[in-house]
Amino acid sequence: MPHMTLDRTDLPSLAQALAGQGRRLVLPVREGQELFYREGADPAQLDLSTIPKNSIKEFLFPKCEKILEYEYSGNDVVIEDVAPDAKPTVIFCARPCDAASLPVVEPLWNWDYKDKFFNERREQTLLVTYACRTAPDEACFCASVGLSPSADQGSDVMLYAVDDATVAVRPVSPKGKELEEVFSKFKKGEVSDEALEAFAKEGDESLAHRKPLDKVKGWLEAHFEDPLWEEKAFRCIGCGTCTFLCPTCHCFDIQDESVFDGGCRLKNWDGCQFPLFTLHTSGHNPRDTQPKRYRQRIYHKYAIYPEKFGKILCTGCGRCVAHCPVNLSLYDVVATAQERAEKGE
Amino acid sequence: MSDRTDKIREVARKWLADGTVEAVVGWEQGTYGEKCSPALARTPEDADRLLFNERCTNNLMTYLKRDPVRSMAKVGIVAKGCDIKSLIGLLQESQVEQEKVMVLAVTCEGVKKDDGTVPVKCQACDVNTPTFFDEIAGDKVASNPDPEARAKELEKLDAMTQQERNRFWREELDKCIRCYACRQACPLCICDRCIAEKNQPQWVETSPHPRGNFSWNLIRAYHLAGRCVECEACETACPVNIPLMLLNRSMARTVKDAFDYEAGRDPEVQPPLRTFNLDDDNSFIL
Amino acid sequence: MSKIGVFVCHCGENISRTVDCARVAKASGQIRGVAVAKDYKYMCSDPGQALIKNAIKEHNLDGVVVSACSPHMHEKTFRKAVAEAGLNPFLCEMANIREHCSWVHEKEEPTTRKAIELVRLMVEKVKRNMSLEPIRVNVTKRALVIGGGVAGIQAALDIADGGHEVILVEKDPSVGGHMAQLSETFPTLDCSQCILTPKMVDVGSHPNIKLYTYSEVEKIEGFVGNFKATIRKKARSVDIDKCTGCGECQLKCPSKKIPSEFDRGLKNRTAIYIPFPQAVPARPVIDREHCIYFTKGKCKACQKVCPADAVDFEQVDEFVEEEVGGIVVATGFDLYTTEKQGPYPDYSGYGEYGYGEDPDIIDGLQFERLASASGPTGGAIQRPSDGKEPKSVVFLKCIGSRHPSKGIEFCSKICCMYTAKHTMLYKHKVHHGTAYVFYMDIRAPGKSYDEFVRRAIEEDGAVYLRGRVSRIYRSGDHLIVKGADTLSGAAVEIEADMVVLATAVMPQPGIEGLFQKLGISYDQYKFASEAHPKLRPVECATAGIFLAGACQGPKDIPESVAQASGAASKALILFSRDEMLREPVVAKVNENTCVACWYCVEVCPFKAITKKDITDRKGNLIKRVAEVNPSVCTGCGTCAATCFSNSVDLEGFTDEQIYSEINSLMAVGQDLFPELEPEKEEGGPSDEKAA
Amino acid sequence: MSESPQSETQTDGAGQPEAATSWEPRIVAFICNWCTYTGADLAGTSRMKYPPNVRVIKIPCTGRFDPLFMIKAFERGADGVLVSGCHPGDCHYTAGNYNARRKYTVFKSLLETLGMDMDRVWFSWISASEGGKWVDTIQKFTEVIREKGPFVEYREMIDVG
Repeated sequence: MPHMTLDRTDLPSLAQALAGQGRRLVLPVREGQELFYREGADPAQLDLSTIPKNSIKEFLFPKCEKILEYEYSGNDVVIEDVAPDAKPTVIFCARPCDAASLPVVEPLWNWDYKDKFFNERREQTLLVTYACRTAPDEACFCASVGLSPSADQGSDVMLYAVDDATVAVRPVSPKGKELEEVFSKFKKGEVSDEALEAFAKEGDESLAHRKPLDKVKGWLEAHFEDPLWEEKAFRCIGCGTCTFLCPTCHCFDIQDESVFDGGCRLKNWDGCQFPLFTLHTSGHNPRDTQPKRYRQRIYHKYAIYPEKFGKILCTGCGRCVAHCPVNLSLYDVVATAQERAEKGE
Repeated sequence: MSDRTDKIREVARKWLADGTVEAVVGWEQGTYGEKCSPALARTPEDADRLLFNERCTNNLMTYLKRDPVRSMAKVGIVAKGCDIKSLIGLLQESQVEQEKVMVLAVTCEGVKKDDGTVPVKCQACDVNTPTFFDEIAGDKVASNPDPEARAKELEKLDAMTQQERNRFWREELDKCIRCYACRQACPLCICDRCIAEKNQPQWVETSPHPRGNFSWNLIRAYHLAGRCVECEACETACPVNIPLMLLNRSMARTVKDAFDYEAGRDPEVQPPLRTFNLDDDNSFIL
Repeated sequence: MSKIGVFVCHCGENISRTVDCARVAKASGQIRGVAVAKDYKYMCSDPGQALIKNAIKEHNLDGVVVSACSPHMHEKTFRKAVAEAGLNPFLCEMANIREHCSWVHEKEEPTTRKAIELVRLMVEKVKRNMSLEPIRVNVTKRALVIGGGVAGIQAALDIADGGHEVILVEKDPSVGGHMAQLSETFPTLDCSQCILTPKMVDVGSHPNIKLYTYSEVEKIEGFVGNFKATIRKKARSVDIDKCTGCGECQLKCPSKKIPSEFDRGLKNRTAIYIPFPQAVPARPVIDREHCIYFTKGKCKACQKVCPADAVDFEQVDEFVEEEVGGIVVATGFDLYTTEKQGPYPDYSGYGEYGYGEDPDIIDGLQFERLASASGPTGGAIQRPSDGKEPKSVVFLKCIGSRHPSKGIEFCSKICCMYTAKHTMLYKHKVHHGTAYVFYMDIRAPGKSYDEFVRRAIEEDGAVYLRGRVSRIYRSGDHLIVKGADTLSGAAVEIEADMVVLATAVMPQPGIEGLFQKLGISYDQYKFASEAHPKLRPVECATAGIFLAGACQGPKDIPESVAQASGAASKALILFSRDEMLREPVVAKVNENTCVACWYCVEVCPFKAITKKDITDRKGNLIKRVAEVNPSVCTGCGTCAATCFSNSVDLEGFTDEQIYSEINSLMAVGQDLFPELEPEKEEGGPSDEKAA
Repeated sequence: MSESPQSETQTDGAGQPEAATSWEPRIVAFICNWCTYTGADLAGTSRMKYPPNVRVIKIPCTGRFDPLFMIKAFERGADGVLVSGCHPGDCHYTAGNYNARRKYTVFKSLLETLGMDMDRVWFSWISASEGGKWVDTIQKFTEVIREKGPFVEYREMIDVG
């Protein structure tokens, strides 16, 4: 099946056109030495040179969100629900590892409780993904978790830079297909399926040095107490950068903020790397050391979540590898687990 | 560089072999790019992993306040001149007992950040050759500090009007996600229970909304007044790139101007918020 | 849910004239946690208090807000009333709607609103108030007096006469201090020795006074009511119990050329010596620095001659511990010297005047010795260089004092008076001589003081010249004093036979070491600081430590004695009860979160915070934390505000209380006055009104 | 004072005109028990007059003042914050105000760096005998805040979240 192509230089206009339909626009732009997905940025500043530092998480699961309001009335409390602030959104030129995070976390938000805040936003969000031809960063390891640099999981539309000047468009979801009309305004030509196959091939090749991580779960389940945790995590300073930059980490904290006669309840990002995350009122902390907290993160991603939802809670985006201030690489740790499993250790 | 690495390994091996220390905290080669990574050598063999090069950016003093290092009877630590300033701060505030730490100082021409640039602290460095140590690796390196380097950073801020500054910081601080990486990386954030984690009462709102972010970043900087040694660990760790050093440097300037004090210089001198002078500036008080 | 009672006082019309008290009560009744709110004409009256007491019982209240006048006016009244009704007094607070509201604002809506807000603020605070009990501190009824000059002597005698034991510590071999060196005293010109000696004898023989001379305070531990002092008894080399004070040893001592401290170098003494004939105790001491036996290993002449076998070369410093409840610091002063190598290295003085180089340039205390009947000249005024009677003497005042460029800004206070006295003593003995005085101002405010100075000028003919002296140099037999008379504008040059410098009164050199041991503060000159310059001039900020005499600042004898009696009475007040009750508004440390950075320890003005080790059962150190001694803490809260992790809190003004007060200032949507909107339901607690 | 503070308020974008017309300066004063509180009492006993815009929170000593208090007051809608205690040398606890002064110096400079409107942060020493100074200070502060209007910069932060 042939795919419509457009000029790469038309991407900003395309972004504008998509946003023009009443959507807020999110796209990657450069800030200093790094890229960030930013809401309301000038499409002309679109920068596709590498993977942004933040993930798209914040546009579906904001770092701080009001979930209810309350007011005291005499000795009673009157609670008022707050409607999700779910604006129609287009995330333009998301990376495949970011888009793929959505199907990974969806079951979580719809498990025993259907989180209307996430779900409504998901419903309202259009994901236009920019495929990586090869792994854009040394830290990438998406291929190790069953994805690839051009994976289309979670995306509505895939964009492929088939050459320096041309971008191929491939709608993925029904929502994506509905946008045919918008895209066709920018249509410049067509390419065949084969033109896109290079992406899969070159993408895989670029990550050939990365291991599959299929045996990690089994190894973890047998090595809860293992010297590896102390050894690797000694250097962890518990900054939580890994959890906050991670597209799949989704832990949150509930805070009530009160004034004299009422207040509101907020849902804020939280992370398992902080002692406070598990601190009991009694003062006891079941995860009282950093290695325990670090281990928890690995377990949650590679054993507990897969056990419960059948998916690894990681898309191999490599942010936790690249941005860890003490260079504690998650990939190194899970690859070690894989290696040991392979060796039968 | 390699002779420094050799010396570090030699000393660490000796200390570990003869039981002088339980472990040596140093740097080793990292696995991402050219990055180096903090390392803990517990055996003489481990010492061979240690190294020094211009990518050894981490301030290892932050490990002195953490387990497992904190509970060790005696520990060796590899340190650049700038890192030793943090140690002096920790000594001043009794967070570290001097007899429990062996300092393996290393002379340094300056380090490079991930993006290849030279940090301001290196441009302004006057401790290329440390003076406070048990052993030292490397030949003497002359200091040639750029006296303007620190001030230059503040020029932009100084040139702004109050409203511009307000807007500038509103935008910068709106980025804050309250991960507290700044605090965690800081060797001088010594509290076990940070004020931001105190919830009875909750002075600092933990939510990453504008007022919570404002109060957190304000209090973080305030609590470092006269204590921050400008190691830049906070700014380096910040995942959302808030220019935290602008706050810290502006604070350091105030402390220098008002109290003629510079942090990290002398373990015997009182930090400025622990003392006062009868003739401290009174001009702004009605 | 709290059950707070709010009691709104009309204060006759003082409050109700501008504040709608009924509405304040009604609005207060709607605050969450308020069980009852009433207004009444005079809340402090007996029926008013009864109303509060009844409400406490009827509604089983756990907190009370009296919305009335300033707490400085009636907090005690209402806390007492509340306590009588069985509630802890610290659960009662006052909202000040009179001084801070009704009296300062017009009768208008915002005034009543403010009153409502002030009540609400206090209600929120009281909800978080805790029952507090006064802190009881046992008192050891013994005093330590440091310094045996006239101030220390007076304080010791007063306390001892009050029936309590006194430990008097004097660093020199005898009590007496500087007053013992003086010849006559102003403004009466009575002999100093004559009035002081009986007191010295009393001190030596008082059954309640334990005298340690030639001793120093080594260490002070503890706190008000419970100090432990370690005293170093310096080795005297003479057993004072065996010694009879016969003086044979002094006569035989071969080392005779040691400048006498008592005579300020104008006379020599021996190595074994009694500092002056009237010394108490009249027992010698060996100056080991100059003793031939101690320096060369041979001699022992004194031991051989001693009929009582009292000389003991083997004696060593001895340490004794004394438990005391209060301490009087009376360490006195010394004179700023203008020698090149004076005892005050921070102040480099008056090389231009040649003190210490030219023997005929002396200081005030040396002049006292010259004029003293028991002095080196037997009271004859003779100049030190050749013993000639000086025909003209120039007195210079403000040497060091009031001279900022020399590092001293204060006035030494006593020099104007003693210089006038010196001119008189001189003229009474050298009738045809001339006394010149260079002065900046004449400060003689005191009973009969100005008259005294006038007498010196008018009757005894002292020549007073207003101005400073620029140089003094020797010219043959004379000293040439060059200065200026600023009143006539003329340069003055005087040929003098002797010059007397009224040098500044300074604290004892190195006395800050003792002050640090005591944990008391001192100023830039190292004078001890009083707790309050006006209202607590006798007490130190550190509870249980009192000041007497010139250690606090320049003072003359009557002032020193008066203050000594003041300090003694403070000590006696302290000793009047078996235990002290202190306000429970004190700091407390959260040991779980304290990280032992010691900021609190350092900022505490009262040294109330110490370092505590927490150990496990086997005694292994787990962590170190700050610990507040509630007996010493005065509740300023500086520690609490300084602690980074807020691990220190202050009872009565806790973080939670202050937070709640601030929090009460804002309501959802800024709507602070829901009770003023008629459409809202009036649910919740009752809003009763008293008749 | 400007002729029409309220219209100025509106142009500042304080939100609904309705809020603007009913707006009154809200000043929070943290004052020490011994000097300034007593000074304010004296203003009362002397029947001096000043605007009812100040809410006093009593602390034992300025040494107890933690900058967190000020921030919380702004978070709770204060348009201006005053901290006042005993003059240097007069502290009931001898040194609380000296320690406080260092904190002010540092904190004030930080607020300036962060672009805070420093006309809204006042420090003063007011002794127990200075009832007049208390009145003057509150009058002037209220006037300044009235001219400036509501603390929009901070309220924007409060309103979010």
